[in-house]
Amino acid sequence: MSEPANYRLTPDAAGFFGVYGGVHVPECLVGPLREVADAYNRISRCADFIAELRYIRKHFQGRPTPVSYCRRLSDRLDGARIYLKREDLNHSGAHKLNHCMGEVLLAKYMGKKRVIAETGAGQHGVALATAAAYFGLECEIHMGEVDIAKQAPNVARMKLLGAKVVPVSFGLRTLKEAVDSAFTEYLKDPVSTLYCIGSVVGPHPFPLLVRDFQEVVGIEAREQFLEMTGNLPEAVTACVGGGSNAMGIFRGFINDPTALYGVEPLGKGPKTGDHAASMTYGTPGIIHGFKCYLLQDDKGEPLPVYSCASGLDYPGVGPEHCLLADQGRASYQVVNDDEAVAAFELLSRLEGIIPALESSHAVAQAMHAARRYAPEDVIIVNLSGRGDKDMDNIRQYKEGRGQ
Amino acid sequence: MSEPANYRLTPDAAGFFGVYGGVHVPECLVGPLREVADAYNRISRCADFIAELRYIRKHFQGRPTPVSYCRRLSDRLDGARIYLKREDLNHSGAHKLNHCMGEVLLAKYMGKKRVIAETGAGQHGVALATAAAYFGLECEIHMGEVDIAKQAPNVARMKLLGAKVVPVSFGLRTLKEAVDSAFTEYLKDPVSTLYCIGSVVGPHPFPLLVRDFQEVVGIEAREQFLEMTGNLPEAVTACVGGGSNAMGIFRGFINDPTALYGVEPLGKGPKTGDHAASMTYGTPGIIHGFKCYLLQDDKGEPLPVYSCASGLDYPGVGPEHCLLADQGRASYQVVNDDEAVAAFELLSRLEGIIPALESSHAVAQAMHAARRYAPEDVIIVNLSGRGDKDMDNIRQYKEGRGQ
Amino acid sequence: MNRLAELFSSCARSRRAALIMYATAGYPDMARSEAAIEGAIASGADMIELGVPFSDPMADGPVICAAAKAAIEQGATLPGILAMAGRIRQRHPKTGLILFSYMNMIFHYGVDRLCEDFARLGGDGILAVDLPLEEREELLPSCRARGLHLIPLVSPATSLERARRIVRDTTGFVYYVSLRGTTGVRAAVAAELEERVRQVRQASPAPVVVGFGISSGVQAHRVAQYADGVVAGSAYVRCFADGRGFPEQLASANDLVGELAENLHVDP
Amino acid sequence: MNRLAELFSSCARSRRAALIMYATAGYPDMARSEAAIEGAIASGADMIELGVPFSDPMADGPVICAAAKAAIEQGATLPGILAMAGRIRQRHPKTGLILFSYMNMIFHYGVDRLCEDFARLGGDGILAVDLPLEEREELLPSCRARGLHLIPLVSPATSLERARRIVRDTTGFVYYVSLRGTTGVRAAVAAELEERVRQVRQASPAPVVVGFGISSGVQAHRVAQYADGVVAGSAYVRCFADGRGFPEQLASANDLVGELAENLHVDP
Ligand SMILES: Cc1ncc(COP(=O)(O)O)c(C=O)c1O
Ligand SMILES: Cc1ncc(COP(=O)(O)O)c(C=O)c1O
Repeated sequence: MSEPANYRLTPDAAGFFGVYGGVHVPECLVGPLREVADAYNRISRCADFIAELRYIRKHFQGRPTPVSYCRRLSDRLDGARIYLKREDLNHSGAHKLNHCMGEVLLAKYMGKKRVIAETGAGQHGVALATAAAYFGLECEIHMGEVDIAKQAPNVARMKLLGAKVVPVSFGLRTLKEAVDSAFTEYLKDPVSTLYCIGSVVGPHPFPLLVRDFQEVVGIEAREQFLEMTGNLPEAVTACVGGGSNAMGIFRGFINDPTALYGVEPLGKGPKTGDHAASMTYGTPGIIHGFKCYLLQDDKGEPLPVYSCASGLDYPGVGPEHCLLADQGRASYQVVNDDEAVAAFELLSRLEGIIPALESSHAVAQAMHAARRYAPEDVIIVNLSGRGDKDMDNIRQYKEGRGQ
Repeated sequence: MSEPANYRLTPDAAGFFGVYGGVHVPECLVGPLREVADAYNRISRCADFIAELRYIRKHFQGRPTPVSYCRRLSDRLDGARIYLKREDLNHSGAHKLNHCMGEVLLAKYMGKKRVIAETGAGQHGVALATAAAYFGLECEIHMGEVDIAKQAPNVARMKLLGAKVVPVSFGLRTLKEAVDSAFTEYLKDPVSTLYCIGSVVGPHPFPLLVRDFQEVVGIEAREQFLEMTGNLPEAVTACVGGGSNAMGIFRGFINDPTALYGVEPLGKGPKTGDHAASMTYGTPGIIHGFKCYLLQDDKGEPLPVYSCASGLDYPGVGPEHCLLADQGRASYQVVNDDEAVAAFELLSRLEGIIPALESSHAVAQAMHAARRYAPEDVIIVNLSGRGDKDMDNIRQYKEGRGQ
Repeated sequence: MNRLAELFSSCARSRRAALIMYATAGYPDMARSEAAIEGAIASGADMIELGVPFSDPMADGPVICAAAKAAIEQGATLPGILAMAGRIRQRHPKTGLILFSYMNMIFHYGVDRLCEDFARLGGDGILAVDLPLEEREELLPSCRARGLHLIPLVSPATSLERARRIVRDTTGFVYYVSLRGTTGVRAAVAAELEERVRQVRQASPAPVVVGFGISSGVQAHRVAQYADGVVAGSAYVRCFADGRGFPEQLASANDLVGELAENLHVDP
Repeated sequence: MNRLAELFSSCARSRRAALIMYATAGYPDMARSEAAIEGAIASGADMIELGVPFSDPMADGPVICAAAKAAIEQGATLPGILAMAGRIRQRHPKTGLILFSYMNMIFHYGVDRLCEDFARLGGDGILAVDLPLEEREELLPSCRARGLHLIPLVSPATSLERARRIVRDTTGFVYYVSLRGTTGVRAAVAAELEERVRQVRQASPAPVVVGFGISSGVQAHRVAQYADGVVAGSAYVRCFADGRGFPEQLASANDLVGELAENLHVDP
């Protein structure tokens, strides 16, 4: 472990969190990204932007989302008590809208007419379409044809919200090609379009910008928990796909004596292709324009990934997480499908809160970690989203197990 | 129009709102209902109960839900501006949880072990199961076999939340028989069970109790709107199935110079069986233990009802609405399927808010009524729930129209 | 003495309980329903409760729900049922005739008009299942004005104190019944029943009849020991609910009435 | 004089642009890929860009994405590609050999190790598509230490001011290309292209080559008027993407190279 870092200063001006992050992109993307970074630096500090974002969070998104004490769950555990930061109650049902509203507001201030993004399972697409509808900007979502077929409800939702869904028909016709397709379209007209990424990933300034827009989660949680109890929690835990919800809550507690846990999906197990635990099984690599821990084979090819929670199956991870791990400030653990599904069911039954399968990973880790704490200690889980979208997954999962 | 009523004094001790309401039940139900009424009068005034309900609303349900200004929608309209009271952001996605949490908290204070109810489309069942899970009470939901087959996602949700779903296999195997089945089960053990109704309907004290638990919606909306604008709205509008969300918001403004609009579903049109507009086309009658405007045939048989919004298809209506209509304090209007679906789509596209089809009726009425107001006037719509649950309905609806 | 008082005192003189049959009027259809009631009277019924079918019968179990639904589909209406009551009265001057209905049907027909019509046609009383003590004023004045009895209900869940208030001014008779969820055949008659009925009977100025899922002579006989009358409903209606022809159904319905009638004597 | 300088000045002496062919190395498979490159050299290619297949090629269009995917499936690896480069060098001492790769492949192999191996095997330079100016220090020192050129990219979106900074210290050559979304065949060569290339050329100490979806002799000829070299990629790779047998594919690929080579003379 190195010297205590100055978290205020990450990333550096070139977008590096330690050795991670950066701008590993083709030359033609450098200019547009620089424009975004400059605009963000300028606009995000201006009073009008801040005031409008605060207004939106309060009056449109319904923030602050509450912090809930899980009495019945905690009574079952022999150790720390569990609290939840309720991003499931954020408008559109997950934390994703926090950064989408920020991104599209930025687009508006930059004078853009259109936002564009790719989506895999459709969560990011729906959140971005929601934000674009609010502001009246055009929205174009690129999505692999295979994913479109699998995620019909989210496709319908995006269209209902006025987004144009562009089917991507080459290659594997999934997320990977959707990224290419969206970038291509973006580059055709970066002057009137803003590319809006879905997590704390991609080239600089996206990991910074998304983190800053998600930081509200941690700031609120800290203040609310202090108001409720007069204390700080002993630990905070969040699932990590790209890492946006985790960074959001981590930042609120980064300078506190609070342990930070990131939870990665172990899927079916530690075998290659069965999980998406980039921090745990990955090695440094470069993907989609930034350096991070990457699940890659011995040739440097990104590996196939899997999790029952489609929002977690990404072979890379946000660069800031890589730095926090190297510095020992946060620790990253794994939870497999079975454990996540069990936590999904337990939280539903004991607390009347149906969590997203993504978030269920964090719940499972908290239940496990609780044993290492005293009964007066508290773990706050970032409940990043609601689980209505996962009812079918769970059914299929159980059928697959013959349950 | 008669003399101004004293709304504080409704209902009277016997549960009458004017001539509506009352306790038209078989003798064996009188005792249990009396117990509930007495307990409610006593417990709802005690400080612990009030404090616990307030805590739950804030920390579990995420209240207050925001009031949102619909800028883009209002810009389209030639008249009043539209604001929404965002019950779609209430935990579990609709206003229903407001009274379910109150009812189950009451059950807890009464020392009950179990709550029981019927459900049609499943919305009330899910909300009650959520509340029961939170408190750790047993929950039994009776549901017709036909409805169970149609509403698989809600059935799965109830079970996930730990509720026992009892299939009702006699008669038409729909809501009607589920009511019978649930009452029968309730009467087997009224000492350890509380029957929890789903709207401001049924025998006294249910219309009172549900209204009181929903009143928070109106109280919040009034206070929030005053804080936002310094004024009162010119009108408030809400859809009316049984009438709980409408009574909830109406009560907040009942003594103000604010117009109150209740919106009933006209379905496919004014032909018998094609709608569920009880206030508009009904005549006084008695159903499910209370007197109200009732859609009935020339023999006094309740008529079949229909709406694209399954939460609105009830042949009766809460007794307090009947009184408000007779007194001219509220006025009741109709919106048909097409108008509701158009409002559903418009609000989604212009504001990034997907409303429940039920709530879409209120949105449609507000858009229409706006023309009769000046541009500085405001109509607040009670957006009673979110529309994720309706994506399939809409698809089928459009397929049915060949769109 | 009015017809019901006559009927109960005549039974008392013969040291037996009165037999009251509940029939869903208009089931299986109007004509057969009337034929069935004829059969029941011929087989020994002292009084008929004409159940007015209602599509939201919150007080009834599956058997009567289904019968009501079928009767409505076959065209049963309150005016039709009243006319039938008139014909029965003409043929049977002594048989008790009670209209058993949900309030909405009465309310919709018109409370005054119903009492006037039913009294004119020879009815004896009205039993409104969903009209508890507190709401009684909706119907009682009209009944009184036309000389009809308003039959009150007492349930096993009713406290004794409340039961006393319910039965205080009763004319005709008191119906002790667990209606809700228990119109339907029960295997055994509850043990505490006897004690509760005795208490109610003590408080009541009028006879007390008991209906509690009675389906056999043995059950009827037990109840007859402490009640002034025995009501059977679901067991009777059920006779018409299977796939057999009407003659077979009618025969077994009459057999049931006969079996009950034979077992109503009070043991010495 | 190094090989690339030699190559460009020899072309300049013949008053023609250099012909640079981009080939996805290992496509359709390693053996046929090597055969194809032989054919390209025989047909007139002055320089080969050996594209290292990568499964997340964010800078490439559908044709090269698909070729990369196929090559990986057929077992293409960076060590294998380096070995192939070595064999080509032994057969063709004068042909320019550039490794065209995404940074992750280089990074994963080891930056130093790659430069050492590629230089030892006779490579001339490395082109890392996703290594913009700002990140250049990750690769430049190792290249310099092994005598390899690090080929910088300039895109149509690059401002002139930035282009000047990019090309300032260039050795080898500058690659003017719209990579992202535009490796792929274009119908026409953009009109403003010429002007922009002239400006970059003026600022650059090294030759400037242009790749912009070139697929015909006519296009190549136009570009040859103002650039030091012409790159063709997608049009070439596409020759191997259809269902024909390899001999037919190779023949049309060689034809393409020949057609391009014949059209690179600078008009007087
Ligand atoms: C509810 C929810 N939680 C978590 C994630 C993972 O994203 P991240 O790690 O960026 O928070 C997703 C992604 O779709 C999500 O939908
Ligand atoms: C979202 C929503 N709004 C409105 C209603 C209608 O009920 P009420 O009229 O009692 O508010 C329902 C009923 O299920 C509902 O789900």
